[in-house]
Amino acid sequence: MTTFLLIAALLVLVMVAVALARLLRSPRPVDWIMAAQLLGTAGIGALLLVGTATGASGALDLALLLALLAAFATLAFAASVRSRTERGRGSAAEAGTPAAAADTANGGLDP
Amino acid sequence: MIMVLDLFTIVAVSLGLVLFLAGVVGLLRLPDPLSRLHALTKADNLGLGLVILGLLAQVDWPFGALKLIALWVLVVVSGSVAGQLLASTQHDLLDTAPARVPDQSADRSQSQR
Amino acid sequence: MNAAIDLGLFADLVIAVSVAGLALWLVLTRERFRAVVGFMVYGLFVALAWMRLGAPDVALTEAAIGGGLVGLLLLGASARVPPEPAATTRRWPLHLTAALLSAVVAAGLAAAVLALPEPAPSLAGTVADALPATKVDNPVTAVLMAFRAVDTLFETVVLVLALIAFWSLVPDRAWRERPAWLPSPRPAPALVLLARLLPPLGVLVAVHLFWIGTSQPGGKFQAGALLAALWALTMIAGLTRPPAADRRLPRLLAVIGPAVFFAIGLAGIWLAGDFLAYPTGLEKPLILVIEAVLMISVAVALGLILAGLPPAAAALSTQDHQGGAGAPREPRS
Amino acid sequence: MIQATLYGLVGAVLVGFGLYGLIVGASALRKLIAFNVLGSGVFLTFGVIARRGAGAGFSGDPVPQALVITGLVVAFAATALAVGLMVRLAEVSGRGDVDDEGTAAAKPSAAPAAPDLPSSADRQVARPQP
Repeated sequence: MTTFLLIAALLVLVMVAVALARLLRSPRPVDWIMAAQLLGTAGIGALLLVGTATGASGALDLALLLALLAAFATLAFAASVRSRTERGRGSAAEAGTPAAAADTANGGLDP
Repeated sequence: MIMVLDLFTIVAVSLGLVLFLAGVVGLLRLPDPLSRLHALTKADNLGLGLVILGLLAQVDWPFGALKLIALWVLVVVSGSVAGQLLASTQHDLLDTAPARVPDQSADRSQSQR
Repeated sequence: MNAAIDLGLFADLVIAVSVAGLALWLVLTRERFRAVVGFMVYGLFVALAWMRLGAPDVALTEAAIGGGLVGLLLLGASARVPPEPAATTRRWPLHLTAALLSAVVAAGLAAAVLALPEPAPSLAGTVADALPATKVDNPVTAVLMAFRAVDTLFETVVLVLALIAFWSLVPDRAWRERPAWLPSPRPAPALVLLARLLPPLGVLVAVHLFWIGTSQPGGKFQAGALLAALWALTMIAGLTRPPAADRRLPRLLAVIGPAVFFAIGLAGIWLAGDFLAYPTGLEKPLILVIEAVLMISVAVALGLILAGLPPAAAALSTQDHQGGAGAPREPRS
Repeated sequence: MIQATLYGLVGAVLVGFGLYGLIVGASALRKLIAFNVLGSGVFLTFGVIARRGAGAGFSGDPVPQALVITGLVVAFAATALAVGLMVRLAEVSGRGDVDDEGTAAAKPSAAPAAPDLPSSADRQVARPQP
């Protein structure tokens, strides 16, 4: 059983690593934060699998914290992108997409 | 009994892994952010849900299992709202001026589409 | 069993390569905003590494501080400093020298790691022997609260000092204004829903982390950092407003932890014969009391730092549009 | 033990990357990120020492672990102070870095007129205001 759970954890980790490499190279900011979201979920999965396999204490608590922080990162990111575009400071280089720059030209998202 | 529980764990965790894999393949292959987000949320809710379901058979029953279930509820609730938030943020970013109706109810209807 | 160890090592290898790759990418990537978001991901990954190193207490702290708080601080700051020059002239001599220097330092450190003494020096045995006297089961909490309590006391003092130094950057004319570093967009429904949803769950997790801290991984720093993050979250969504630096209550809460800790430490001189010694029989209740007030102080101090500084350039850059850096932005009521 | 060595090497590599970024970073914010990477490398190396000291039923030597927890909080305090200084520098002088030559040329044109501010006066000597 231990072996199976460890293999599963390993697979999850490899998948996360591959997806992270792809997402973080994307030009779109929303992809970057998807990487954080994915790491939250899959990190929890890997943690629980390894924690159950090896009986490491604290795995579940760290998983709880990761779940909260992934959602937290998403919220902070979304708020940041929104307030950037609202303030019209989100230049293409900063906010990432040309569309964001175009959006700032008409004064923000929620008039 | 132990055998049955182990078998249950293996089946559920494997299914969860398949869903994770599908989510990751979706993340890698799908063309635009919104469909990638769609793939990601499947891995979020079902993939992790199945892994946790499988692990339920391996932890000590009253408290360990309750904690696992609480964790899954937390992930599902926060993950779905976070997905919604990301989608609406991305939608607003891509959206250009003509399609915009200037109030918040419009924002909501956009993100529910 | 042997296979299990090998598989664990494989997992370590994946984590190690990912952490190193992420670090390199953080340093090299061109876009600043991307590096800031990437830093959050990096912090979460380093937390996994700590977990594998058998240090769940550190993993929790790293996830909360490295992944959450530092990321948020940088996110707030990155909107407030001027954009980077698009393409600086690459100064190759400097880059080459820096790369060489860094390589030499890294190689030296690697050599030191490889040459660590074989029966590793350890205080684990000493801690295990003295642990029963503290009536605390988590060895890390015992070290923090009993064996090296002076460290912990002055660390919390350092945190308060950092807050004071941070606030001393506020110009006099902006002293009574509210901090405005956190991104505060107009509230979108999903944003507000998430910000209403997370705090109750988060507070539950924080209390849980605090409560089990005496017997299992967890404790005041982890719980306090999580609470601070949750507070910042409600400020971002506009559900609460960051307090101005001249408010009494936040200030009081920020110092109450170190003050109570210090008072109990002083009382130890009379009651138990030494500074920061706990009277027999009262060890665990006292440690719990100290942890509780420290958690509050850590949460408030970290939260106040996250809230940032008032828009100091209010008077300076009213005519200056680019200075969105400091333009006064009242959070919505 | 192989595991500990592996993470020790990662710690060394992180210190190297962090140091490089600290020197060549394009702005103060980037240098701060690099500094945090450097710090996490140092902490990780320390964690390896804790791991090697595992014994007496603990998965690691608790003393270095406790020190790392203390260190993480203090590192956050230092980062916060640095961020505060960085933002104030940007507010009074419109600059994103303390570097004299690198960012001066590409400085945003809308920087506030700073020479009359005493706090930034000493930094103005080496650099003509555009």
